[in-house]
Amino acid sequence: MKVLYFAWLRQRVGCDQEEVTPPASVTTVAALIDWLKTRSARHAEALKDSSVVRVAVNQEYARPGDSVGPNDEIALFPPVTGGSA
Amino acid sequence: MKVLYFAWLRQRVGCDQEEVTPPASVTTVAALIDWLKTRSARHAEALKDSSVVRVAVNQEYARPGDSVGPNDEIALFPPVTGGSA
Amino acid sequence: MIRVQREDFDVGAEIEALTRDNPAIGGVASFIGLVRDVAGSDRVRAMTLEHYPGMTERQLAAIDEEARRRWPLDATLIIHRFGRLEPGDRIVLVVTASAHRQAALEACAFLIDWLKTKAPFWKNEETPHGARWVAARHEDDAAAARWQKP
Amino acid sequence: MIRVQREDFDVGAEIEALTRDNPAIGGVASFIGLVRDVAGSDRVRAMTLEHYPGMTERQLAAIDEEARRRWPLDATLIIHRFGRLEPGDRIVLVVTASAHRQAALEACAFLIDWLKTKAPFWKNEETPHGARWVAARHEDDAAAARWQKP
Repeated sequence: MKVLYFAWLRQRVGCDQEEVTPPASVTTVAALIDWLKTRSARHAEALKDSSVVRVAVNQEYARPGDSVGPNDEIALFPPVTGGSA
Repeated sequence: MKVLYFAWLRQRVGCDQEEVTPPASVTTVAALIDWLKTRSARHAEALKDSSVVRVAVNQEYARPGDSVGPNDEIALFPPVTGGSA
Repeated sequence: MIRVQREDFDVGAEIEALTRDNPAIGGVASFIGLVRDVAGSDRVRAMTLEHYPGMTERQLAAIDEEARRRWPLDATLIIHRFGRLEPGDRIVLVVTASAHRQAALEACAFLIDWLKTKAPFWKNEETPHGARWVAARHEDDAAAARWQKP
Repeated sequence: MIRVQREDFDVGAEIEALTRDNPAIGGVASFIGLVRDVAGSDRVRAMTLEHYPGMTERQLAAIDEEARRRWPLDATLIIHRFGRLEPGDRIVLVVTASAHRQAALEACAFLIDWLKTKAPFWKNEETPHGARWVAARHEDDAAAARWQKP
């Protein structure tokens, strides 16, 4: 499973993307985030406030209960701020 | 008093503008239009439906009860249709 | 800024000139009106825009002033052409610039709705059935009325 | 049409290319977002726009499709830049063209509101206090929510 990080989440975790293999019990977005927090102190810190973490599964917005699988591209990022003033 | 006509009012009356001297009793927009109708059959025909006649006095929109005087520039025209689709 | 002219205008250059050297501007909304080749079920070969010189500038300036009263705008531009125009030709340009996008977008819609019911222009269309004056539409009054204050 | 690019764009040329040879178009609305030189009380020297390649294009295409479902549009264009930009630089261009002005104006406002809350871009500002990530604003969610169907 590929996990991508953007903006300050990328900076806090300290990496752009990583290939991970969570245990088989990790089948949802929420479970994946909880598992990612156990990978390092930086992960735990970056992901501690889930209200500012947005998730995309295969480039579509996803919710905590949505499922994730071994071949998915998961992206974690803060609320978007494109466009103009 | 100068009276200007625009669009189909100009075509129906048959003139762009005319210098007129209505009697002293003509002091309002409504009275002026009634008086203009007596000038010719073309005037009467052009001005017969007041719901499609708009009036400006000195280049500002005016209403039937607004006053008119000898030095005013009066314009009569149909509802405007500028801008875009 | 207000311009009433026979000549065409360059949209990119006008917007650029209006916003250049003002880095407080965050959003620029614009609207361009074009001559369509149909009106109802009829082909339109061309149209001629008649206007009331003097009153046109005065009304456009008043509409512009009203927009600037209602929204915090850094710059505005209204250009309206007159004379004979063919399908695809530009008729009107409205540009509004503000620190924030919402003000720019709303003021632009306001200006185009209002000039349509206030600016003394009249369109005469050339169709296969001859020339005819375009009638004002009730929807345009309704669109302008949205902006009336209660 | 959707474009995500580092390069600047030419507003006049883009609008011209989008509307040329379609005389059914009566109104073209556009919106340009520019980098401002202030954010709150701080000067902004520059900003860098990070994005999620692939998802960005996908989200912009979905927003564009939604606008075309809601309004009768003849043409649409969204260009969003990424990379480092300075005050006065163009960030985003939205253009909508329709037979009627109301559809063009509404769809343009819809697109800019929605891409602000849906397109995966993040702004990092360079201020005298250092670099910082721009926080999402509640007003933007509210602006986008206006377009939610009941």
